[in-house]
Amino acid sequence: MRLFEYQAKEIFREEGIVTPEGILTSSAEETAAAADALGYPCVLKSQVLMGGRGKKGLIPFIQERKKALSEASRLFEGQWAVPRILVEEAVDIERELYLSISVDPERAKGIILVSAQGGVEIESLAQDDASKIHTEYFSLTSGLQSFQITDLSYRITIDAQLVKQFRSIVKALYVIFTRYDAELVEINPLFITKQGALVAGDGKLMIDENSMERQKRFVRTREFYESDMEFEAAQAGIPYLQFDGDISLMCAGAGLTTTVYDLINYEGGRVANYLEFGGPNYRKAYEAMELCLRNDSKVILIVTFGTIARADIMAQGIVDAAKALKPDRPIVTCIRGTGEAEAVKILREAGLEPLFDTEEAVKAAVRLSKEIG
Amino acid sequence: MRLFEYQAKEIFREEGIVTPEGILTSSAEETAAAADALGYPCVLKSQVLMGGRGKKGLIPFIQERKKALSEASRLFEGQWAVPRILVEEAVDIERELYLSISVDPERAKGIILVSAQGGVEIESLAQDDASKIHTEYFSLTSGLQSFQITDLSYRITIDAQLVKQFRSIVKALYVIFTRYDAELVEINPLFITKQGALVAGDGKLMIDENSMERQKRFVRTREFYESDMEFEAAQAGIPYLQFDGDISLMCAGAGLTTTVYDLINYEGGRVANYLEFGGPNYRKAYEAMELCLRNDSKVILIVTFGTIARADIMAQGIVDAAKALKPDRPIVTCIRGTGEAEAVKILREAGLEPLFDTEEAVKAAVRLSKEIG
Amino acid sequence: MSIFVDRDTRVLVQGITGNEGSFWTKHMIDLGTNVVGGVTPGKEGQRVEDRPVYHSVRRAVKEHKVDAAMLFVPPRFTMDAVLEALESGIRKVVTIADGIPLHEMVKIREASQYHQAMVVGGNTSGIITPGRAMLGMFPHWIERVYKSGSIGVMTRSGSLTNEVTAMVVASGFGVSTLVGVGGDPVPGTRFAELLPLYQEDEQTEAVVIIGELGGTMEEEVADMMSSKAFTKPLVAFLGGRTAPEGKRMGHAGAIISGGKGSVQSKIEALEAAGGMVASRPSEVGLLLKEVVKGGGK
Amino acid sequence: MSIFVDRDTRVLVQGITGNEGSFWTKHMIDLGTNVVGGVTPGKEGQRVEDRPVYHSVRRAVKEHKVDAAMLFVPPRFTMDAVLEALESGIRKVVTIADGIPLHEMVKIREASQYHQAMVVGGNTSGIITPGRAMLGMFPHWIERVYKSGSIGVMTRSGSLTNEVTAMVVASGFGVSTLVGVGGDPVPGTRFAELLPLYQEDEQTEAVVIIGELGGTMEEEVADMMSSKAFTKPLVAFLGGRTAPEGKRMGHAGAIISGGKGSVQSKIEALEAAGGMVASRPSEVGLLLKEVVKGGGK
Repeated sequence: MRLFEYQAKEIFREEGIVTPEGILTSSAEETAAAADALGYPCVLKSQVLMGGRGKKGLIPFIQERKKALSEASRLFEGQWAVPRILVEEAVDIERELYLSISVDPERAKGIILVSAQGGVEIESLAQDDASKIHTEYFSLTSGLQSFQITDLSYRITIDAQLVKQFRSIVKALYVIFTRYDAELVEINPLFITKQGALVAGDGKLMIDENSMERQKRFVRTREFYESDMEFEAAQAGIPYLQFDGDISLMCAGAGLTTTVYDLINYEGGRVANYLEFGGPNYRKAYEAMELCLRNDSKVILIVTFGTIARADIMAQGIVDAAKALKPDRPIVTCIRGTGEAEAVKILREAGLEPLFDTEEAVKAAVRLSKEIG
Repeated sequence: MRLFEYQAKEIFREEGIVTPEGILTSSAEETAAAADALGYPCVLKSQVLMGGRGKKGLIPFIQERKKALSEASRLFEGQWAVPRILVEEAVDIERELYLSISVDPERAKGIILVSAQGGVEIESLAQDDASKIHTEYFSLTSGLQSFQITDLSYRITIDAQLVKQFRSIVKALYVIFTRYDAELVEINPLFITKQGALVAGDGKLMIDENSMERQKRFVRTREFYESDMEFEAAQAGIPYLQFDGDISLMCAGAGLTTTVYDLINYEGGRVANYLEFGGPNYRKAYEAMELCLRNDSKVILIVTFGTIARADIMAQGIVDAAKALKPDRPIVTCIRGTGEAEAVKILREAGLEPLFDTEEAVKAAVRLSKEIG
Repeated sequence: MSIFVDRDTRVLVQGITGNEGSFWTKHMIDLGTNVVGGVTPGKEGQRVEDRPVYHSVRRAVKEHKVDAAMLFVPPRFTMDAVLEALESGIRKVVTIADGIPLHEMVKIREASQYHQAMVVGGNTSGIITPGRAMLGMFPHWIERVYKSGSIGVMTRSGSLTNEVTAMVVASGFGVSTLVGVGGDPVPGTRFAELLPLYQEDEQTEAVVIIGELGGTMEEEVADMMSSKAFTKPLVAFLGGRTAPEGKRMGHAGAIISGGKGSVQSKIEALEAAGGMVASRPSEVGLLLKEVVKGGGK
Repeated sequence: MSIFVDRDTRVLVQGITGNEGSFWTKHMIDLGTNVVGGVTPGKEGQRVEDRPVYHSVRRAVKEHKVDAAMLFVPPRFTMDAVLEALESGIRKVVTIADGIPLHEMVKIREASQYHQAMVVGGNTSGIITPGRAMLGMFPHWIERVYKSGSIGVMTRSGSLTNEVTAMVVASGFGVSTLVGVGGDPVPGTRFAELLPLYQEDEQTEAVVIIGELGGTMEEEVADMMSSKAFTKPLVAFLGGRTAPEGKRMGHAGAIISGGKGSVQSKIEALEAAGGMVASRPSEVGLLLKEVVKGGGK
């Protein structure tokens, strides 16, 4: 779960990391008042989860109240429908650093990345000049040791009087990383101000999905999702991604669903939604089909190959759901695995002629989606 | 630093370990009122740091108010001059267990000791029948693991429904052990009540002396010391132990001071006080001599063999202190090590004829202590 | 000889009395797996499929020699159960748990490296040597998927594995040993770490890897091939070729970020190292026929 | 060849720019110790006794081969400094710090065992091979104490060591290598772990241990003698024979509790194993004369 910048910064401050003075707003009026309070120039930072906010014009620099009002209106009401704006004082920047802590899956270690060149994406920096990135690995069993932070602080070229601040920030970030089960905690850019202070210019904190149960602090409200449908699916525990094509997927297993997604694209079809109907959800045919039907799709494609997710139960669920929901579009089924003979019988009795080959099913779905087109 | 029972139990409760209902009192009246409030029978637990309180009559069992008053008076005003009493409800005890966490120096591991037989000292149990003690070692680097607690809980014979409680208590004790830098945290006895609950009958928590700087919670007030002198010496940072003999020691180094203590006993002398005048204290001749003079001793014996604790500086300190304090008893000096030639000169000039052999100095001091006797 | 698990591998089942544990214990035994006992705290004295249950792994290994531990334990207790197995000297561990916290998975891998053990999973169906033995939960009863043969399979997926393996069998091949490394970002064992076992395994003539977007496991396989540490034919199928950047497609490990982990880069690495990449499941069998002598018998 | 440190041992001094660090670095060099450099974060570029100073151990070991680290670092930073040395591949570490937190000392010993290293201290003066080399802070300028010879000395004390060693020298002997293991309850290295070095050391004809009440280090020495892992003559002096139970006499490690750790039990163990125990410092020399061939030359 990725947090909003303002949430990450709130946690940063709790651990002693300095951030620019800021006020969170949710209307243009509030934004202008906040800008007045902080003084000009200031920055309107749109609280959205996508990257590249600067390039998209979502972080306007503001010199006066009138502009604060107009820009805030544009952000709140424009195409991005920004839910909140973090109004922040402008900072006198001398330089920008990059700093993050995450996990290296291959080494199975925590990893700190630091670059004396901040503000750009670390991945593009890595491609340009990997020597500019300093790495420090640490054990999650025995923890990050102070001497590692010390050594790291002398690998980047910063003024001697910044070293202590830098070490404190790394320590704080490590505490956040472990306490909040973070996949990633990142400060990019980490400002070095003209006054000689280190200030977190941005904040990115991603919580491990598998640890959400014990990370009670973070609640996934509607604004964490790009659409109502994704939000509702998540509430129902159904993995769901919204696209804008013609074919609704209702497939079992992440890998198989992704493969079906690929095959549809190969065949020139377009996916309306990704939906996992399997694993713990294999009895949720009704909920899954309802989500599919709410899409403006032309076909529902069901592909499964289950073990515990028994084919006969899934087939019965689909038949029952179809009876209740009376779908206005064709359903292509390709249901295999445990109990598949029984499943075939159930589907046939309900008039849903089953297919047995995934690629064939995909072709059928794409063909139907175009015919109906 | 060993805490009082009531302090240990306060920490136990914070971590979810159940203790008997109790009220802390410091007068006989308060004690009787507390007993009334808790109901009879109840127990008056003298808050002193010595062991074997039961045998010394410091934990009377109380059936009625009158007895509460008289027993409390005896404890507060009697030979033990108990500073506080913890009045506790009586518990219906089915059985008693022993449970502790400490450090095994040889293995360099944390160690949990559990015995299904509580209430007695673990050391005597170890001598009687070591098979009754169950041990579990854990790494302080990677920490105690749940499975270790689980396995341990099935090694002692307790009812199935107590296992969960037992595991929680071990976990809580481990948290206390690590959070408070404990040398030892012990529950002995750990009651199994007739109602099927686990209740900490006693509480012992010893904080590592070397961690006191970061364990701000624990302040050493007067009541942690057996005498005013020990308390004052501790405030001055001088290791000091009170005895009741004739010879005041003012020696450098723990090992050497202890050896001088032994040698005095061999020679039939008696030590008035143990005092370390060396290491960080080698410039504290005045404070050290003043402490010695406040004793009812007959001789002061000074033995040092210093490296950084320079003999000449110590000698000058002693000479200056003697001038200021005008000691009413003889001083025997045996000051060697760095700068000893200069030291000899300083002592001789002040009329303190130095000795150079520790055993000779001890003999001289013992002889003097008897002559003056 | 199969890799990792065979009929003589003595298996301890942790979490044996649960629904999943007891269900799959029966199936593992049915297939020939040598399950010697199980563990569930508080259930010592019970029996599952006539195997004794113990309170703890330590108690079990006092009574039985154990070569491998099979875990049917919920995700948040998995680290503890793995550490317990490793501490008792068990050097092969399989966990199917879906939802192991990331940091705990890192600690599992650290402990596994420390003990020089192999922990496979989580978020996987486990390991199967068709017709012989199984550590996990595969529909071994579906013969058109789980047929013995000469193709080693390594996979990050579940249902997709059935899909691809069915294609392998349909092309006339069978499977030597299938190892599901799982769909988590930090699997206990990585593809590249299993390759030496397949390299040595006489039964295995070629290896199929079922990968997907995200991470670098497929690139590591390519490295092993380039350095000639693995020299048998290799066919890969990779899901998520057309996946959009930044969206998590199913598995937590299946995400492209900052241009890394795309299927395209994996394909390039594997092909440069001499591997073959199928673009559809059905192509896997066709490619195998090209590279395996006497393809499909 | 001396044990632990000799003239060819390349020594890095951590905390070299502090008062203690620079003072004792000079003395270590004066005695012949091969100090190659030092570490103090923030002081790279400075020189102490003409040796270069680095920000970190890692940076130092990039420039120098290092065999041993000598720490003049405050107690609460000691664990970090030890871990830093071990992580950089240094396998011999001496720390003089007095006041290392108990739990951190346990972690130091855990790390030391993991790295198969030897960490001596804290709360000690260190190690000296009179006339040759020193890791620590001994008054090597006092000839009647620090004279080269054939007696190995291991000690838990400071001033008492000077006292006893003076007696050794007064009896006509000298010291091969003296190791102060320190007065803490959990020393980094225990007497028994050093005995094999003295056993192998050709210069050492007999060993003197200066122990005290508390702990079991002396009993472990007795075990080594009983098992014939150590066969040279051994004389012990133990402080605290008359110490009352339950009082901490000086060192944190010097406490009798529950009847364990009394000097009496140590004496019994050592004598049963063939060792000799002096009751006064002056007896140490007399006993050495009895057991060493051509006693005192």
